[in-house]
Amino acid sequence: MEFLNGFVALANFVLIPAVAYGSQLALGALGVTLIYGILRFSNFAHGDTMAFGTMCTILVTWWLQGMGVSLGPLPTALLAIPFGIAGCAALILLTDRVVYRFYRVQRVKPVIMVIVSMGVMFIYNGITRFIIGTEDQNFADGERFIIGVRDFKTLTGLDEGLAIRTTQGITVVTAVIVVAALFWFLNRTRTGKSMRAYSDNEDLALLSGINPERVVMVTWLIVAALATIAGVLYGLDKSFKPFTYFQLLLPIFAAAIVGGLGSPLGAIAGGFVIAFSEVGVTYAWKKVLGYWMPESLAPDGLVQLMSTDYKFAVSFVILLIVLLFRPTGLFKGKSV
Amino acid sequence: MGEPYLIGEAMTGGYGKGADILHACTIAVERGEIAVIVGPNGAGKSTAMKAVFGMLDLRSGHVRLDGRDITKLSPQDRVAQGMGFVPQTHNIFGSMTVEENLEMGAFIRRDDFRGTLAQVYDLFPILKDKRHQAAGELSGGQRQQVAVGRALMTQPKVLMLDEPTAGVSPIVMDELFDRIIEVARSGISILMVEQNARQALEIADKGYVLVQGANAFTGTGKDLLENPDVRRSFLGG
Amino acid sequence: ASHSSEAKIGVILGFTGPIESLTPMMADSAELALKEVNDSGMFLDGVTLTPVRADSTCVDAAAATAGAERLVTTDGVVAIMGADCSGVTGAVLSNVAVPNGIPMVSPSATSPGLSTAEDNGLFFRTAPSDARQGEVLSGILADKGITSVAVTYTNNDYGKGLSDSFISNFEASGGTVTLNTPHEDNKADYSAEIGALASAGGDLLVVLGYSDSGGKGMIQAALDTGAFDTFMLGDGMYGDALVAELGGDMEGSFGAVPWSEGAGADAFKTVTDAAGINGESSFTRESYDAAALIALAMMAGGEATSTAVKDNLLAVANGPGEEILPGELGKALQILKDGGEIDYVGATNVELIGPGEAAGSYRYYTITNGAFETVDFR
Amino acid sequence: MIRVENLHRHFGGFRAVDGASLTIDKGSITGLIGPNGAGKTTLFNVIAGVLEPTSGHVFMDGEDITGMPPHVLFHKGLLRTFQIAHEFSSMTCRENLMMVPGDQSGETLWNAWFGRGRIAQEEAALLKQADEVLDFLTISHLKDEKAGNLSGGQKKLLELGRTMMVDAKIVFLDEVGAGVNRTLLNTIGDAIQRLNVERGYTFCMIEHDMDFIGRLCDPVIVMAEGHVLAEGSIAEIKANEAVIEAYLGTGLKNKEAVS
Amino acid sequence: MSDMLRGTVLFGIMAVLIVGTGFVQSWNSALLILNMGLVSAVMALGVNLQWGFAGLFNVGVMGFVALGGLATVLVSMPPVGAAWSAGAGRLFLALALAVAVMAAAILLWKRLRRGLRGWVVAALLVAGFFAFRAVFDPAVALIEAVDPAATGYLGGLGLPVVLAWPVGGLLAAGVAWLIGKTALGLRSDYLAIATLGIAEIIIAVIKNEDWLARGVKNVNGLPRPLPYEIDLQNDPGFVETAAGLGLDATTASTLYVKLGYGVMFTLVLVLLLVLAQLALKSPWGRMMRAIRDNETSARAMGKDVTRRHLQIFVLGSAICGIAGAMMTTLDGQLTPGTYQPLRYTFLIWVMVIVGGSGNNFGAVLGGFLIWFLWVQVEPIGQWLMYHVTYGMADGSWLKGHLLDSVQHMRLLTMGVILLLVLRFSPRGLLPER
Ligand SMILES: Nc1ncnc2c1ncn2[C@@H]1O[C@H](COP(=O)(O)OP(=O)(O)OP(=O)(O)O)[C@@H](O)[C@H]1O
Ligand SMILES: Nc1ncnc2c1ncn2[C@@H]1O[C@H](COP(=O)(O)OP(=O)(O)OP(=O)(O)O)[C@@H](O)[C@H]1O
Ligand SMILES: [Mg+2]
Ligand SMILES: [Mg+2]
Repeated sequence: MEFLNGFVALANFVLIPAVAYGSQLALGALGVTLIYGILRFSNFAHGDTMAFGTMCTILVTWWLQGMGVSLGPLPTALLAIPFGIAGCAALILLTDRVVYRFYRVQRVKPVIMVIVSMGVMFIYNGITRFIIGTEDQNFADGERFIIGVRDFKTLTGLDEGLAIRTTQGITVVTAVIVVAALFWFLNRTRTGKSMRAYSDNEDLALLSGINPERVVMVTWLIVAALATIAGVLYGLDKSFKPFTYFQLLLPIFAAAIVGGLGSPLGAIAGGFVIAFSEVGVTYAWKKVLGYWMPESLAPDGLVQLMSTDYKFAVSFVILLIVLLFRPTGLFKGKSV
Repeated sequence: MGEPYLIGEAMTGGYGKGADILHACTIAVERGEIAVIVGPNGAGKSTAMKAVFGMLDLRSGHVRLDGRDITKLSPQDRVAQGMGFVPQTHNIFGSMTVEENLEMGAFIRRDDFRGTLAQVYDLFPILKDKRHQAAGELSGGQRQQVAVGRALMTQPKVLMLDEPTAGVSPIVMDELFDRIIEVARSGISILMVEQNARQALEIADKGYVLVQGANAFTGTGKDLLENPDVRRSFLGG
Repeated sequence: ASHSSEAKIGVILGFTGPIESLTPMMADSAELALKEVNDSGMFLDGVTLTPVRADSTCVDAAAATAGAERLVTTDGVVAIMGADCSGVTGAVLSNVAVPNGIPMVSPSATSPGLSTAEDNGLFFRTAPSDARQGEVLSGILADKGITSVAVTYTNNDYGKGLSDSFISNFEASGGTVTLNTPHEDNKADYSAEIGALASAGGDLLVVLGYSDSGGKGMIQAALDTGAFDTFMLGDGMYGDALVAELGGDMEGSFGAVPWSEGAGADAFKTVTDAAGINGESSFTRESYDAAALIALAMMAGGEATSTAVKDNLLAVANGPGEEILPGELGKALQILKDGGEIDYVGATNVELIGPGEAAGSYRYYTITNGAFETVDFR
Repeated sequence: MIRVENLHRHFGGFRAVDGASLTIDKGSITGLIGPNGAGKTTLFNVIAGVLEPTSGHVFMDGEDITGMPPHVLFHKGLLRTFQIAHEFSSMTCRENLMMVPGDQSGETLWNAWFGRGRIAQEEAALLKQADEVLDFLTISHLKDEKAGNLSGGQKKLLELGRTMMVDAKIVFLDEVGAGVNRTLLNTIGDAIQRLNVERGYTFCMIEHDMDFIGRLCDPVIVMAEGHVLAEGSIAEIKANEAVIEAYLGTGLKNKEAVS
Repeated sequence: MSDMLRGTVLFGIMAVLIVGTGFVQSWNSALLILNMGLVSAVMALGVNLQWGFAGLFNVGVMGFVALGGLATVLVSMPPVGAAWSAGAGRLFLALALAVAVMAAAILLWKRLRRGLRGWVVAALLVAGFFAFRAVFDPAVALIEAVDPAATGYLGGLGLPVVLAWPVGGLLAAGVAWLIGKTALGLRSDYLAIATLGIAEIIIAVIKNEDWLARGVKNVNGLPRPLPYEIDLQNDPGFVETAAGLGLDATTASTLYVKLGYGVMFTLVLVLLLVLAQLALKSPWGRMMRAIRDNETSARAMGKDVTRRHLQIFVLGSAICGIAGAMMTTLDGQLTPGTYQPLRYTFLIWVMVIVGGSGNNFGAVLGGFLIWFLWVQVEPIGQWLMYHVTYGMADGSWLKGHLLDSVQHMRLLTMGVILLLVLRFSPRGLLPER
């Protein structure tokens, strides 16, 4: 019983949040990693792309809610996601046509593309704020928990509770499905392979009859879908605020890179590395050890390796250590 | 005899805004024949090939395939028209496996290409052993084999090869030339650049010597081989 | 110089950047006060006050300085309502305001360091003093008999200062803080902080942050995991949105917010509602008061100049005199015009002490049935 | 000069170099041939310090140089060229050559700031030398062209040119001939011979052009599947059945059919 | 020659922009932009050294800039006597202990055989960490307890603030050396994220170690190398001179101080620019470009790539440190919360790339131009929005909404201009040849 209590506490405060957060990061990192893998640049606008896609979804969600549509226990926003994706895709494709294509034809260095994407980031930044404003938006409805703390306690009779949110569940499931699908798509399908070929050697892809514009378009479409899904799931779980999405960029990049740029599996692994190191390393073991150790040995202090002030620092230290041993990430990513 | 199957006629052009590299250069190949281009380094051989394939903006001149003017067509459209090309450098997908490289060669084909794949593996047995290895990890000669294999997968009507034998061992080179002859016999036109010029000219129906972007000598393979000037200046005596 | 028919007031807030979600309402509130002054038609023989906005970015001191410099030297503002975050406020103060003799009234910079900054008598703030609030919060806990709490604060000078002050008061009165941990605003995830706080335990969690940012994130995470179900909220956490979103889960939580006893805050709500402005967000009340004070000081000085603001601000803010609430600026102007004295109370019960800091009273509220319910004033 | 002892280099489970042992005599021009994928380039890379060996040792003049980094080996007089040209693509041909010599005094920051006079002198000498090399390689008209814009063969020439910028003890050439015009290749062959005789360079070259190998190299070492298959004079090698089967082949089967 | 011409023209345009600001807005604004432009140019020079010369993707600029800022506090603030006597001894003991543990760990790592060493070193580090905390934590508590609202830290050395510039450079260089030793083996984006992370770590330390520089409580009122405007305004001599020039005392004093900074910054920039330019146009610069183009080949040509990378990483970071110290001096305060990657890392990168990487003058131009825009996009954006909404009916919902969000035109305009500039010169305004 004591052991179970300890474990439930650990699960509730470390394992479940970290897995959910890891999946959220992974979904974002998938978009980043895909752009890097196919179009060969680090897209700084990704955070704001996520924000834009989410915003479109939110607007449609409000409309649906206004119409009285609901998904029962699931959030209505799930219904609106396709519209969000469509809106996001429209914006991205327009951007590609007006902005990126020019540089692609010029064959500029990746770093120029990075700076260009920062320009795009500023613009998306403005557009989103023009339309929906800067405030925090909460658009989650439906059942918030798959199982809540109190229910869990009554159900199991344990002292410690455990909560799993609906959105956490959806996020984890989605992340797994999306990664598998993307992996399958890139490695098994004709289009996927042609995308990899394009990223590897553009000229030769041309000589094989691959239409680069099509490859680019498909890539952006997938990115739009990924960004919107990632953004919406994150927003459902926490809340939607444009500035936070912009700030998400950093851990997302960290996840994509530590996993190995260009690798979908890496994005997942990277997301978990970052999430677990943020949530896990600074965890204060007092409560758990209190259950696991005999009364006499139960700790007085917090048994915390490092205070949470340093949680970002710690996660970056872990990232560094990983990179020192695997210089191109866990899954042998690309490097330009 | 009418017009050649593929002809780049009086092509003039260069890279970007730079000076012209090609000066009214003409290259042609008949259906089912082998044409070989030789010349010193930097003569513009590769440039001429790229020009024929539409990877270069021509300032003047035309490219015609089977009587149709394709000067304005983009490279991937030319692929669709049945042209295949192996560039001199960067001719493989380094991060993809050997097999995926070959599949990419068959990208525009909608039919079942397993037969062709088997033929390619037959021709280059080493590739079959390494088919799940990333092409970038191969040795220089193996890469070259992948590159040629990829082009063969297209089953083109014209096959353009830029120095296909650079870096391959003698035994493979012989195999390759043999295969090229076979391919040509099946009605496919072959246009290739070679520095192993003597071997290449021996199997060539027609030979071009390019110097500084212009045609210097043209003739049958035999003619060129027997021409002492050509031998001395371009074929290493 | 009151012959010119227009006087410009700079409104320098972080319209982009980390607190961009708060600033629009703050600016609206400040401008509402100016509008009220203008509409009263009683201000200095028809001088109009025109707000000019500039972006402090909250985090980029150099850009904020440049913006302020432009307001002062190009637009010719005579006083500044702002800035918001302490870092940029300090930079604007020492690099623009002091050299040019322009008074600044900040609605939200609470850094104790600013008290000692070389300000030449030009710096005022309507933001409450951390020291006082710490006392109030700890007093509430003492009354409730709570002796063990966990604390989290937003990792900036406001949060840090407030938590320092709260903890020293609380511990002095015999309480224990199980863990005091900062959180960064606008971050993706707060599970780590909540994990540590939950382990440390405590009767409730004291949240000294912002209601639409990290503070809310912390509460949300704490509720979701069942780590805490009661919270004590600092003034930055007061806002309708918080209750609206977290609703029933917040039942029984409580906090303190600077508030004027009596009609002040209600008057502010009436005024903002009438103008269609969201006045329930953080620091809107302070912003309104800051702008109102600038106008009233000018009136008291008889001219729309920097000197007038600098010399008269304390006099209009503090007694003796007729008490002035939001919406009564016209009345105040009239009194001043007639040579009378006023004591501006405003939305936050402004009382400027020492070097121009607020020491108002606080409203101790609990959240009952999804609404803020006043318990008493302290 | 160079002695390789039971050298292994594995990639995962694959044994690219599998127990190769060989010696390169001082003053020789040693040819290294073998089928594609025999491990020749890998062997070069291990000797030149680009790759770490899995096991085994490399000695140079009796000194164990296994695993030494390339730049150290360079200063010991060991030079190499790359099979796939590794030019400095955004630098001009001239700069490509001028950067080669080690110990340039201008390569320290201090001198770059305060020793401009000395640098100017050295640079003038380097410039002259570089121009001579470019002339010899028949690409002097491209002195100021970016190396990235050269033709395939020209890049190989530049690659070779770099070895001519310094006094080396031993030079490893990885298929310098591939893609180079045969007439020019003959001239290069002459130069290699001259360097060998006049300046005492030792050469070890990988090449698939048997005429070229035959003209220059003695001895010739044949590698296959990661180890040494045969070694001897060119005549011996050409007569070796195993070599013919694995490497040389017997000529074109279809040739008659064409002509 | 046309490169020269292009450069002259572009710098001319830049000068016109700044002087124009003087005429249209105010000379104070113009000088302020110029001063921050100078600081930005120095930062851009540092990044260009690393990226343009050597191809090192350092995205940790913010960290080095912050270290420069930290140096300003450590050098120029007066020491806090009470804090020193309270816990300084113990604190330094703790730091010495930390260094000793690290040294021992490194030594062990080098001495021990492969199999075991990981565990031994890890054990040593963990034990060392706890020992360190045992000594360190009480010392910190003691120091931070000394008047936390006003001090609560050790203070600085009370030396002239200008000394902080070279010291900031040295501090940044020292940290860069440590980082370089470990992380420079990484390539491209992997190095980028590593440096980004390290910068975040540096900021986390400055934010949370209050004993060092008060953490998020900020240090205000840093000493200045120049007189205070107020003092000038109260100096009859100065007022008289100003009047002689036809200026009122306030304007004269503010301009005087800004010009003073301008002169000092210009000296630093010119010195660094000359050094950078000499270095670029020398065999050293050629070697660096070669390394940037192709490391494998540069190694085979006898260049010690690792050492060169370390050298240039340290140098570039030192320059960022100097710039950081200059900037903090100009601000007159250290506010750790303001260090954000967007502003202190990526904006600097934008400067380098837009200016033209690999070209020192390009980097400097980029520094000026991007800073100018960063400040001026706000009025430009407002102006644009004013014109966009001009035709709309007064009081219409859209117009109101747009005018409400006018502040967001700032970044949007920045984005648009950035894209326009890059559109017309995709390789930067002054490309590397
Ligand atoms: N990085 C690598 N990873 C895996 N296998 C590799 C790698 N590099 C080389 N190999 C394999 O090692 C073998 C030897 O390659 P190497 O380049 O040494 O051949 P080579 O003798 O130089 O051939 P060539 O004449 O074609 O240049 C090849 O089969 C190649 O596929
Ligand atoms: N991308 C490019 N940009 C500018 N000039 C180029 C480019 N590629 C090649 N050149 C120049 O064009 C000329 C012809 O090059 P090309 O590659 O056609 O030669 P080639 O005949 O194929 O030589 P090789 O036998 O060495 O391959 C050379 O002088 C070369 O410098
Ligand atoms: Mg060629
Ligand atoms: Mg090889």
